[in-house]
Amino acid sequence: MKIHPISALLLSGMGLFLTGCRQDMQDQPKYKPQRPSEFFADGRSGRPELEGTIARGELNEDVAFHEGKDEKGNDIDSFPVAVDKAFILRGQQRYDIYCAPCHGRIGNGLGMIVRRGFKQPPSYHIDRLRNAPVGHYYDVITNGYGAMLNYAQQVQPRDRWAIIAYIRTLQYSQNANVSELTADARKNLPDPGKPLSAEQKAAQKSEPLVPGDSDFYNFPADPATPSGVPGASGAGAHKSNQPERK
Amino acid sequence: MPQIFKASANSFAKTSVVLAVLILGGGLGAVYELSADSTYATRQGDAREQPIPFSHTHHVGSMGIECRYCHTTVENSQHASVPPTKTCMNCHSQIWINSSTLEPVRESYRTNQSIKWTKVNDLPDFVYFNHSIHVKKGVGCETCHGRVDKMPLMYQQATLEMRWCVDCHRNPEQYVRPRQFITKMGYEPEIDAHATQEELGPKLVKEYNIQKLETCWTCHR
Amino acid sequence: MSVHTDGEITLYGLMAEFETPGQLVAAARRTREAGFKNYDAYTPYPIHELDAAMDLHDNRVSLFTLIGGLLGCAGGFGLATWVSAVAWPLNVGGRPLISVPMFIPVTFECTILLGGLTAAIGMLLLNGLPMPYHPVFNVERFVNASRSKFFICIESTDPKFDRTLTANFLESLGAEEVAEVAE
Amino acid sequence: MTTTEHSYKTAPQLSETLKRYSSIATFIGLVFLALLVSGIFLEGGGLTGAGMGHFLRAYLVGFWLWFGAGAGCLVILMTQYLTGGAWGLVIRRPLEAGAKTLYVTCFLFLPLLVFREQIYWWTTPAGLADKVIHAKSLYLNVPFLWVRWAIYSIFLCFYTMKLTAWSKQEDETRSTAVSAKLEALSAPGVLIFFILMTFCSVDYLMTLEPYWYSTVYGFMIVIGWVLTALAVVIATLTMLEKYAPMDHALTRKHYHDLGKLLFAMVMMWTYLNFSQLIITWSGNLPSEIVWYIKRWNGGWEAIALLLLFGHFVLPFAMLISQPAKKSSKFIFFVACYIIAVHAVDVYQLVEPNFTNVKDPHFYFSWLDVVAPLGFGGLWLAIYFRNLPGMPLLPLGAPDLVKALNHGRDH
Amino acid sequence: MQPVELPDKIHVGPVIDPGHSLASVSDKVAGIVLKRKITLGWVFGLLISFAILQNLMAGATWLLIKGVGVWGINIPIGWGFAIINFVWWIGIGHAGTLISAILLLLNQSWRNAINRFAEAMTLFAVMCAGMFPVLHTGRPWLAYWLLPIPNTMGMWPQFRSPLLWDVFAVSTYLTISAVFWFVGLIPDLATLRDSAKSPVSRAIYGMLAMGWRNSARHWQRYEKASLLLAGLATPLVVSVHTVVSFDFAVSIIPGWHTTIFPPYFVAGAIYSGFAMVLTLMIPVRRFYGLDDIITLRHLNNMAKVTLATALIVGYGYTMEAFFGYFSADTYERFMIWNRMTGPYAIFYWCLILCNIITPQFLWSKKIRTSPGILWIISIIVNIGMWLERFVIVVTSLHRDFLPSSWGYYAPTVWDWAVYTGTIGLFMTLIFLFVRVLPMITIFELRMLLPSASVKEPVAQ
Repeated sequence: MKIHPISALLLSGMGLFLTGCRQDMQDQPKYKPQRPSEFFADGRSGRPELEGTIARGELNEDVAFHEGKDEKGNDIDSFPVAVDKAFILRGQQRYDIYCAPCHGRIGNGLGMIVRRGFKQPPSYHIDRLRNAPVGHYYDVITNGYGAMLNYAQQVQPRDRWAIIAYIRTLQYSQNANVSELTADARKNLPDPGKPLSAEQKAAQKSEPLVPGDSDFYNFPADPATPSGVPGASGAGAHKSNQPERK
Repeated sequence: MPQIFKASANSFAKTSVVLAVLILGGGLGAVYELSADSTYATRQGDAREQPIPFSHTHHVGSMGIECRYCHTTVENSQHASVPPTKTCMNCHSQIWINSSTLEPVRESYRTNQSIKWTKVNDLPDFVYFNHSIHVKKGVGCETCHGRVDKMPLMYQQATLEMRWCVDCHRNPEQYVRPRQFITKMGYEPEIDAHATQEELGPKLVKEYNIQKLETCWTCHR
Repeated sequence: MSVHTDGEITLYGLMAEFETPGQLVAAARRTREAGFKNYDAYTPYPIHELDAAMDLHDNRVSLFTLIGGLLGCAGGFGLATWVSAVAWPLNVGGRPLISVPMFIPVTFECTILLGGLTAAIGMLLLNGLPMPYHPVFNVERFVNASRSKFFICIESTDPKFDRTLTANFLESLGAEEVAEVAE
Repeated sequence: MTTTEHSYKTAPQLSETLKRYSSIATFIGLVFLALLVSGIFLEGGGLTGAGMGHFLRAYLVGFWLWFGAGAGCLVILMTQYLTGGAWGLVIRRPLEAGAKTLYVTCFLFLPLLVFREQIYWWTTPAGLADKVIHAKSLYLNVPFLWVRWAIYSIFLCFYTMKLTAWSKQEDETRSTAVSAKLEALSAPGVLIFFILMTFCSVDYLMTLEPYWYSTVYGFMIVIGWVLTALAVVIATLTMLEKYAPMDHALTRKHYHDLGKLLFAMVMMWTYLNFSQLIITWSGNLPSEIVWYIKRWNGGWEAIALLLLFGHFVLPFAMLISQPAKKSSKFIFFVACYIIAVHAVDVYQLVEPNFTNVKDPHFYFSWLDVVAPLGFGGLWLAIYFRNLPGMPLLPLGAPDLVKALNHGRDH
Repeated sequence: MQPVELPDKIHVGPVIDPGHSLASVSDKVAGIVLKRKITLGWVFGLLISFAILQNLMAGATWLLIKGVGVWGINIPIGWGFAIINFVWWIGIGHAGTLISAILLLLNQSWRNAINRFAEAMTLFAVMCAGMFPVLHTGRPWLAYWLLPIPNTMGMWPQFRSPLLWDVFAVSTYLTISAVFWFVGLIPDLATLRDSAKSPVSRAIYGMLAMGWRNSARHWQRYEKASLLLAGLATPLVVSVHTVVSFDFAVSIIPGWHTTIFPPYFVAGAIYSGFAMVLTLMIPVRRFYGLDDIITLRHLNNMAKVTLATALIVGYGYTMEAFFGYFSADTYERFMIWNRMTGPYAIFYWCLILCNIITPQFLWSKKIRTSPGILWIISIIVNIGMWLERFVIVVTSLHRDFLPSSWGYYAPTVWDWAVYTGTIGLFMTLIFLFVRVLPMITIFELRMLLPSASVKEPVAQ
């Protein structure tokens, strides 16, 4: 009996076994978010909304809330939502994420990006902007202004209002009188001539960057947004220019 | 002569038995290490090539851009989402507009064709994973993704082995942090929250109502 | 074949060949009674009478097996308990984590596995196997030890060993042939 | 030396001894049976009260243990005809003597049949009207129960009669034709025995808990019988070994073989009990698990543990050693012990059925001790009377010589 | 206590033909391996077996490429051919261990001529059996998940599952059988080493014999180890099929969940195992002229064991049917009724015919001692035992508790390919085995010879 043909046969048989080592459960033929597609011409599995489609929960009938305009198309000058401390703190958090890179933490227009060469935006603390109606801010966030592109996809309507509320707070804080502060707050003010005391340092540190959790995450559902879920409308929006992974 | 083997065969035979056991055992161990548990198999720490050499070190570390500036859906959705080209253009419409490195970004913006990023933290498809619940329960970005602010090119920090997932699911108190520090890089409980993890962990587990979800169908649904 | 010796080769011992098992048993008994310690009998099949004749009573294989079996038993049950109650406590249909009846099969199999392996390995170790080379194979007729003939070999390391006297002694036992075994 | 047939004769003093044993056993048996019957009245309530209930349950314990010993003797006898082997020839006469007790024990079930409604709930009008019992009415009906009792009894008595008669014939004629007949009768006999006795165990024991069922039950019960019977005959052998012809017929090897068989039966009993336990326990079905709930709660767990250690671990440890199996004193002790611990097994087969599954309570009556002793005395009285009726070795058995040389060649 | 000297009656014949001597039995058995020319029949047989083995190759390859969907299994019959064949093969394996271990403990001398062959059969059958659960996982390269070793999942196997007991039972069984077999082979390998002429065979057998030199001191430990291994293998072999039966019985499927399964499976395993030994031994005995070593007495005894186990299996069927009724449980009653009259009734009745009716012929001694008829009966029994597993698996599953989940099972061509392929593997291994290793334990045969008994000279 010849050995070679048989061992060759065995080896080729074994070789076939290797085809079994595949990962078909790891990589299932299904679409997960941002997965590429070979079926659609643009290579995306997530499909952009068709022109004129209104998804569930995206029928934005409340013009004041969604566009910041009144019936005549003029910028409104009152918040279409209830503003409280939690709302402002939420605005602060969102502001620090999305606006501070250019506008700076205190709204002076000297953010990190500006320092790297982006066109400097105006400070919020000029009269023109102090007097601008809130609808104007809403319009800028939603549609962009000058060098600033819109943030409609990144910031959802309710958050935009929160940011605006916070901008108002910033504007007020930069213009406030020391006499208006409470005694406690006044204690923590730095003396321009002296370095911070230990208590002042500790007080600054213990002040959280963002407010307490319940305020931060679980703010009440917005009666104006039919879905009641903040950000629900964003899913479709950001798909319009969706990046793909290989 | 009936003697078949030389006298040296005795020591040879005994050594070979011992060696066979060692080699077989060691070989199996090595195969196991390589096939399942090595960084070769898990691709842990393996910086991937990307169409554009996007640096988290630069954007997060030096610029201080918050994670959620780009990964906008992480709080509300299963998926953290890779940002659309538009998000890049928020700044790069003005900065580095002549850089050839960024030409693919501009091209994508012009042509409305997606940039084909390479997924780095790629879970198998039989795993259900939801970012939002983890973020809400106080699992920091850093806990799974590592010091992204020190990654010039993104790589996978964790093994992403099931053992790794299960370790946290069994002992969440060892890993969770207060929600306000979710995106903080280099979070240290003693400095940031003025408490050791041993004190803080159980408290947070209780406060956030974190369950030790260990059933199969938690992740395999 | 007798090794034609002129004193040059080192002697392992002297080997006597017998025709029947009866002769061998008698010879083995007399060898022991003559005070030899380092000797061995070689037979084509186990002869139980030799145990008495040669005073063989090595029970270490049983001891090894017992230890192996007990280790397997404890190991099996310990593994099942540790895995089910400590490493991966999982509620299955409300049954207790340490479900003793359900652990018995595995405990049992581990007992058998380790017991059986120690029995076989213990036997080989105690017999010094594998040992492909051994001086007794130097004797040409020794091939028959695995076929039909019976042998006794008295080793030169025995204190009572003397080349001539021992050869005479072996012949007196009724050996068909006495051969010298080269080292 | 060639042994002549003379040396097979039963020594006269042996017959005397056995007669004495028989009288002692009769005495013990009658005393305890009297005590047992008195229990009806001592416990109160007359023929329909609690005392009668306790009496019947204890009666069943005692009856079942010794009925089983006789039936076990019969099945070992038949198996021995089929397999041959030296171990069997030296115990053939004790087995036959044991099997002959069936002539009496078969009928001892009659009191239970008569007073069935106080022990077998399903035979009461309420039981028969029950939905589940009604669904089984093709099998579970009183007339058919009487018929089945008759079938079991006829089968057992017929086989005992035929086997002992032919064995005697074989002894007298030395004809191999008779030996062949014995073999031919035994072969189907074992099969029929297993099937019928399975039904018997269903009827006499399992239906105490009429909803419950387990397919391995009959097998388990029969193995228990074989164990008891084997223990009885081994204990007998150690008593007989001092007398002719056993004094020169028995060797250590016989004890070794019988000890191994006893060991095997202990293992078999454990194996079957464990199988039933693990399957029932893991299935955890309401209709099945009741049996174990009753036996693992309210104090019954002590009996379960006692059986685990007493009926398995201890006999296992005692019988694993070869010298132990060969020592007649020791094996006598082990055999007696096994009968005693098997009585506990029978007790736990019977009594827990009468406890409430929702709130099981341990129940033990002095009658449960009296009954096995009473029946045992009676059984042994018949047994020892039967034993000297024939030569203690089956002279006509074809393999006798080989059997007697067994263990001498090494 | 002198021996009684009366003539002894021998029933059917001796365990070894008179006229053999120590040298002649050694030469005869060793000669089959060393001297016998390779015959055309052997080559032909090997080639056919090897060709059938290719079914397994093809079937397994296609399975690995496509997944277990190529098999006929689907809900509700998730266990099909794979488990049927697994149980069938494992059962066949049992006879080998039974013959070598239990009969060794019982001092039954007739085992000696057949134990080696039966043990080899055990090994090969367990190899075939082990393949099925591994293939059934669909991803055999992950089969190590079954073992309790630290893994990347941080999970451990479930010790309360009978499927894990199977892993332990089958792997222990394979290991201990292999060890037992090899330990038994060592002295015979030494015989082959000493009888071989070609230096290559001498070196190979020499290495395998590990320098065994038939020393009395070695024999003493060797005998002890053999006895211990036999003592351990006996409960092992019972445990293996018990655990296999638990695979079914600890579930709550009607037709599976029944307490008689353990003893009844063990009996069934021994039954099919003895049938397979007969199926193989009868031709081998004929082609290699071993009538004088594997005598009619062996066949007679094996046939008796076959009959006895057939009756136990029959007892099991009876109990299942009776308790099906006696349970008064809707599902149990439907199951047993459906088994007898449902869509698979034909298989049930075929199984009764093969397993219960056919072996009744073995009551006749004439049939027990005619190799030809015995061989046919043994094949029928093998088929019957396969059908038994088919009936247990398929009829219990195909009628789910919910009628909307009822289904029907039919094996696909790939089921058959893998099944027949394992038969090819088994046959190939058997063909190779009879050529390269002594198929009969030579040293134990020597012990059976009259000249082997010790009669010391008077002048001691």
